[in-house]
Amino acid sequence: MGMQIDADESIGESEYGDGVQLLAPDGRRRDHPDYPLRVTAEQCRALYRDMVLTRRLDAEAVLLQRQGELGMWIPSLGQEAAQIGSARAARPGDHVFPAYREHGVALCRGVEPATLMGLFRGVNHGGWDPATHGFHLYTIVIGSQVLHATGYAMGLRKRGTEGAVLAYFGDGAASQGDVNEAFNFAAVFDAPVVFFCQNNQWAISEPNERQTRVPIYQRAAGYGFPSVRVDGNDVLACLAVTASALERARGGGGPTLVEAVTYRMGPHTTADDPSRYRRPEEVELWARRDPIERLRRLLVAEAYAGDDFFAEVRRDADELTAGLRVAVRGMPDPSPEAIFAHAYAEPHPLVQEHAAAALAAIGADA
Amino acid sequence: MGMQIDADESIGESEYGDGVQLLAPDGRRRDHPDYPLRVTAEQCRALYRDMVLTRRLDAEAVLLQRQGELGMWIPSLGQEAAQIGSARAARPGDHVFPAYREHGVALCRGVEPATLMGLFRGVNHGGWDPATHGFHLYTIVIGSQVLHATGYAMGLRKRGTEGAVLAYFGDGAASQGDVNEAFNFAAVFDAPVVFFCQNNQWAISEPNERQTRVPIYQRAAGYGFPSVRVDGNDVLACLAVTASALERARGGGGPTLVEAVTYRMGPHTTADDPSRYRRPEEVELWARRDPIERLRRLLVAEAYAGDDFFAEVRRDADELTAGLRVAVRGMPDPSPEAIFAHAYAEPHPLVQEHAAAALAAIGADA
Amino acid sequence: MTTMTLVRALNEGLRAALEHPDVLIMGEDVGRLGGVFRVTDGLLKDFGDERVIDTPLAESGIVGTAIGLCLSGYRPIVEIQFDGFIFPACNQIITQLAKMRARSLGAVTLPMVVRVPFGGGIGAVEHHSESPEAYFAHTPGLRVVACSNPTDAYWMIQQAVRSDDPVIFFEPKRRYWERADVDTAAAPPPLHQARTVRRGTDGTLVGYGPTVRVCLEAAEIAEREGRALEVIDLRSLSPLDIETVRASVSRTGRLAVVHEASTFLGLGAEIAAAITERCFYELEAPVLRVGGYHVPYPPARLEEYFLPDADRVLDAVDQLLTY
Amino acid sequence: MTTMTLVRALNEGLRAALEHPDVLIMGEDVGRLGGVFRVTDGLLKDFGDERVIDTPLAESGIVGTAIGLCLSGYRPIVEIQFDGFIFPACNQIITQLAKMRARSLGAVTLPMVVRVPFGGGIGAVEHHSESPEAYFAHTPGLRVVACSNPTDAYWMIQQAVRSDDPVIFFEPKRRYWERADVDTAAAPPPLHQARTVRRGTDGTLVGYGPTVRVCLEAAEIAEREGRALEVIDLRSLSPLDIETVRASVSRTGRLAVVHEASTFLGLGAEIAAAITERCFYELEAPVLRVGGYHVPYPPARLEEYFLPDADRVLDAVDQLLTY
Ligand SMILES: Cc1ncc(C[n+]2csc(CCOP(=O)(O)OP(=O)(O)O)c2C)c(N)n1
Ligand SMILES: Cc1ncc(C[n+]2csc(CCOP(=O)(O)OP(=O)(O)O)c2C)c(N)n1
Ligand SMILES: [Mg+2]
Ligand SMILES: [Mg+2]
Repeated sequence: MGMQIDADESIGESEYGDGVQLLAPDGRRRDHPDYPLRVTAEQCRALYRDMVLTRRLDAEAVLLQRQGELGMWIPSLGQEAAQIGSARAARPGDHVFPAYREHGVALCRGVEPATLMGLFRGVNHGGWDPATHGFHLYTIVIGSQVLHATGYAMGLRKRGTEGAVLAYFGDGAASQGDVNEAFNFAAVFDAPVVFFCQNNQWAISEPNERQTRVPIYQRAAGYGFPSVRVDGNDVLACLAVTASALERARGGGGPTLVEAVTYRMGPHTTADDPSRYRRPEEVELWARRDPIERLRRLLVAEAYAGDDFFAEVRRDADELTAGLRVAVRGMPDPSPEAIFAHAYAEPHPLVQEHAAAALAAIGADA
Repeated sequence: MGMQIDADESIGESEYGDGVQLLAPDGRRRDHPDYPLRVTAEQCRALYRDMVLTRRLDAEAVLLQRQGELGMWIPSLGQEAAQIGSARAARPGDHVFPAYREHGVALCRGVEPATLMGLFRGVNHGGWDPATHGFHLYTIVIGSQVLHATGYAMGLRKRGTEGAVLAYFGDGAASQGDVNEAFNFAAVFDAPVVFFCQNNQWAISEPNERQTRVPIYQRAAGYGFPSVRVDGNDVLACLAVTASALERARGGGGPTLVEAVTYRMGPHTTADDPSRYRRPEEVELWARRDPIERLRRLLVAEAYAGDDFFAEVRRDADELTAGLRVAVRGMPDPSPEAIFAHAYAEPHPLVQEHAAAALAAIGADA
Repeated sequence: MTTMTLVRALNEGLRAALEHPDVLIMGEDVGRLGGVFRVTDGLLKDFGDERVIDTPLAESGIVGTAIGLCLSGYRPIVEIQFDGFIFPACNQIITQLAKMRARSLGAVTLPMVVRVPFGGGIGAVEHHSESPEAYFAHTPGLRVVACSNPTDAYWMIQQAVRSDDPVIFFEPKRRYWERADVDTAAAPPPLHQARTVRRGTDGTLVGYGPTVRVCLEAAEIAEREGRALEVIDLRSLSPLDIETVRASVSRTGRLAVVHEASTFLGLGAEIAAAITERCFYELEAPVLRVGGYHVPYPPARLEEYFLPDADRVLDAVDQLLTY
Repeated sequence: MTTMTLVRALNEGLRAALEHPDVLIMGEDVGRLGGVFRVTDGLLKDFGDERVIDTPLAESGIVGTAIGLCLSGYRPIVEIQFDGFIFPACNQIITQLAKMRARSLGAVTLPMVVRVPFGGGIGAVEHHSESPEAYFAHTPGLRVVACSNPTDAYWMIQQAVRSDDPVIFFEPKRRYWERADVDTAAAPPPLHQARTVRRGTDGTLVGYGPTVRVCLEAAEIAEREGRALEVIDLRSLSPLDIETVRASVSRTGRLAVVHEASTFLGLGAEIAAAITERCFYELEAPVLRVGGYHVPYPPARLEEYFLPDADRVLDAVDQLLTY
């Protein structure tokens, strides 16, 4: 057991088959016939900034968790390119369905970092309005959201609404019946949905080979739609591939499966101890494939950005995390009424009875 | 909507892609490089006999249902080649998991026809011992048995037992999460199981294109194991392809998916009215592709069998159906104790209490 | 006033619901076939295949995509072909459909109806005679109702579709072919209100779906024996209209609850507990439960011994009167 | 006598069960990681990967293949990682695992154990604090048990593995780290027998799993107020050892049932109904239920208000005593 580790730093044909790469690990641009991406310096800087902010947000959350401000955190460390590249391919009118690790995507969809942390602090189960952000709530039951995404896409198509859906899930999730049913519904109903699988090599302690015998992207052909594997630590490739798939969906071309090969650099959650199941060398190897560093090299090599820019991003990140810290610490506990407030849209006598009894008892205690 | 109908009688490349065919509709043998089947005259006669018995059993059951002797029947008409060919490929030590239409398979596994009818008569939910016959009970919840088959195969491998598993399901079932999870488990654990999909074109009223966008056999590649499409009205092809897949499984080669393209000539069940959803021309076309007639042509053309043989088979079938009629009519209603007898292996006080109350009340009434 | 079967009443109710452009019908064989019970007969023809959708054979997929359709603004009515086939959809119903509104602090509304033909008595094979209502009634976030007659069927399905909460809608399949005059003009009672279908003073029988008729039959026989039984059709299983039951029991002092599901943790248990809390001093006897035994539903030839019938109800009444 | 946590006791119990060569352990992260709660820690190392199996992430697949493994002669112990993730397996559990023996007229035996850490109180995110026991207790064909302490955990898991019926085995996750002396030599009581864990005369408290301790805390406080409460640990939810409860209530005349699941159709409803039937004249007050409210489990910062605690139990006791 244990995944095969390539001594080579690059994510190349050898390990990832046909993984699309537009940015080599050394920061040089590469061409791909199917994905002729033209990006400006400004776009590259924006992507860099998003990735750095995501990483800093994540690191800050880990700290907040250690300090007891969050009950738990699910680190996105290492997956910034997959998340930012794909998320920036989506338009505001598109609708995005995350799993629970997509903090970079949340940032891109305009969810306030502190709001995002509400559910990890335990003050709610998800505090943003999905409609406002075109960003659904985090879904913890593995795979369930992939069907919701497909249904949403069916709805878009039914109304003739411009727009597509982007659905995130993991390598482990690909084993769930729901995800495979979603593939099939999407194919049969030609739903404008892009299935974005972040294959971060691990489902808690289980490596890829416990989930699947062949690369996950190959699943799509059996349902009758195209798929592509992409270097998930290459933000440009993730952007280009996702943009193309979303475009195809919007144009009536139906679903696409994208498998972004990346790596979960941290523990599964702050409660996890990966030393029990994976070797440090594997993590070190992937550390050398860092997605942010790769883009930084491009920015420097192409002179897309200078020290000023990097300093500014650092300042922005400092600001974000400082604000976040204050906001999270200041986040009040919800009042007990919240237990009962949102279970039903319309009055429910038993809930009213329970609420009255509970609130009276709490009031009596206080 | 509605399936594409080929004007041609043959099931050829045009409609079935790479469907393996070893017996042309006109009864002539065809070669296939991957399936060099050698069959004796005797074997061909035996297959013919099985198919005729299956058809007659089925027809008799339809009659018995009309007469009120059975509550319902699920006709196998038209699927005899797919069932007999595949079932005769299995050895006694193999284990077979049917759905609910596999009456020909049941026959091959030695289940008494009358016993098979118990569940349709409503005297039990399945009256044979799966272990004795290497033939599991019929499973009505679509797709569920495919996971059982996979687990059974995992067990065989674990013990190092010689043998393989043959799992039946339909084109509709291929849409269920359970079936796709089974594909994946089988691949990951290299389970010696052959997934045999009888694609009879319909899932009650829904045609193939409501279930899948591409041929079902293509599903397997995405899970990492081979698959093959076979002319499901060609008993020799079904035999050869299934035998080869079972052999592969027994030899440690893991799972195979076989898609047998056939046709449900009758209604979904005796309660169904197919005129609401499919055209008679479609049924007529498939009537001309009759699997039994095809084998009869071979037997005659090759002089594998003469009138005596056909008369004997008729007699055997008459005998079988006559015996069946008597046996089914004579099948007593179970006693009310049976309601309680088998729910638990070990004593359960509430069930005992319920049984005592119920049986006392029934006794008081009687 | 039109005489129609329960199937036809549902069909007319669905037809009325479909006048709202966001309402969809989804399920296996609901389109071309019109459903195995013909509840959706003709709807594909009249509303088109963007509104009435034959789906792949996958219950989790149906409910899961229907949730997505809710999120994109639709009001799907999902058909589960038979009671026994709702279980593949349990995860989507229990962890998603029931909880998403609370999860979103009320931002998300899932106005879905899940139609389920339920109960035994039609001589069917395994899995076609189940009574899974308690699973869903026990699940916070869902509403659960069961109709028992054509008039309620006609109105309740429309009310369920109008609800902004998810509703699991149970249809008494062995009553599908019963006829009644349906007044499509008269205003219906609220969806979650029970109905007293027969007045009586000596005891109360509570049923829902298929067992309302069983209770009525028992009450008729009892009348001949000089006992006046009150019969209540619960109609709503979650929330329960416990007040209607309480008011009755406070007059009659005796209560039996009749359903086909196992009595162990069935609706009868809840009603017994809730009524005993409310009518402790008014009860002349403990609340009794008449229902399914704690074994899997038996084969068709035994179902007459399994299903609660008037005899068993009257036995319970006798017992109630011994106290 | 060894002092161990509940997790360790389960681990030791599983280890003992694995001595039988047909016993397998299956689930997500049960192997290399030893389970997210470390219940299966070290078992992969000691019994090998043919016996302790890390499966793909698919609960229906896990239970479904485990059924097949039963059919081929094994006795699998399946781990569901958290209570909220059992629902994808509902179809396999309810329509297959629970019914296959009856379907086969007893020819097929499915000796499977499904382990489920359950309940709240650990400050977790959504779906990690559920109490789904009533769904399974309502399902004929299953046995359902819940352990509350290390000694029971050690023995009950072994008894469950030895049962030829499928057993859903609930583990009180917020008690996982509680320690006790476990006597691995003393013979345990039968699996389906309740245990009176504290004697009293003024009323009876019934709990199971995590709420046994809550009941004990309440009883201790009550004692200081001069009230002697009896506390019963149900241990088995299906079948229920109703006789032990009845015997207690016939002495105390008062009963409250405490669990975390919604009281609506929860175990408390069944016990209230069953006890009222049996102790109608002995009850001084109606059976009261203290449990979860009929809303989805709240976020962690609110769970203290949701979970039944000693205060709420004592409020119920006060109420019982006003009758
Ligand atoms: C249905 C279900 N089963 C189990 C879990 C517990 N669980 C949470 S995350 C996880 C692994 C998921 O792996 P993957 O899909 O690869 O996503 P990743 O965490 O790597 O981002 C598991 C088993 C769950 N949340 N839902
Ligand atoms: C889970 C489940 N959902 C729905 C049904 C109702 N049903 C019975 S057979 C059937 C169609 C099955 O089609 P297919 O798998 O192609 O098999 P076929 O009947 O054609 O042999 C359906 C929907 C069922 N038995 N189980
Ligand atoms: Mg992963
Ligand atoms: Mg079919």
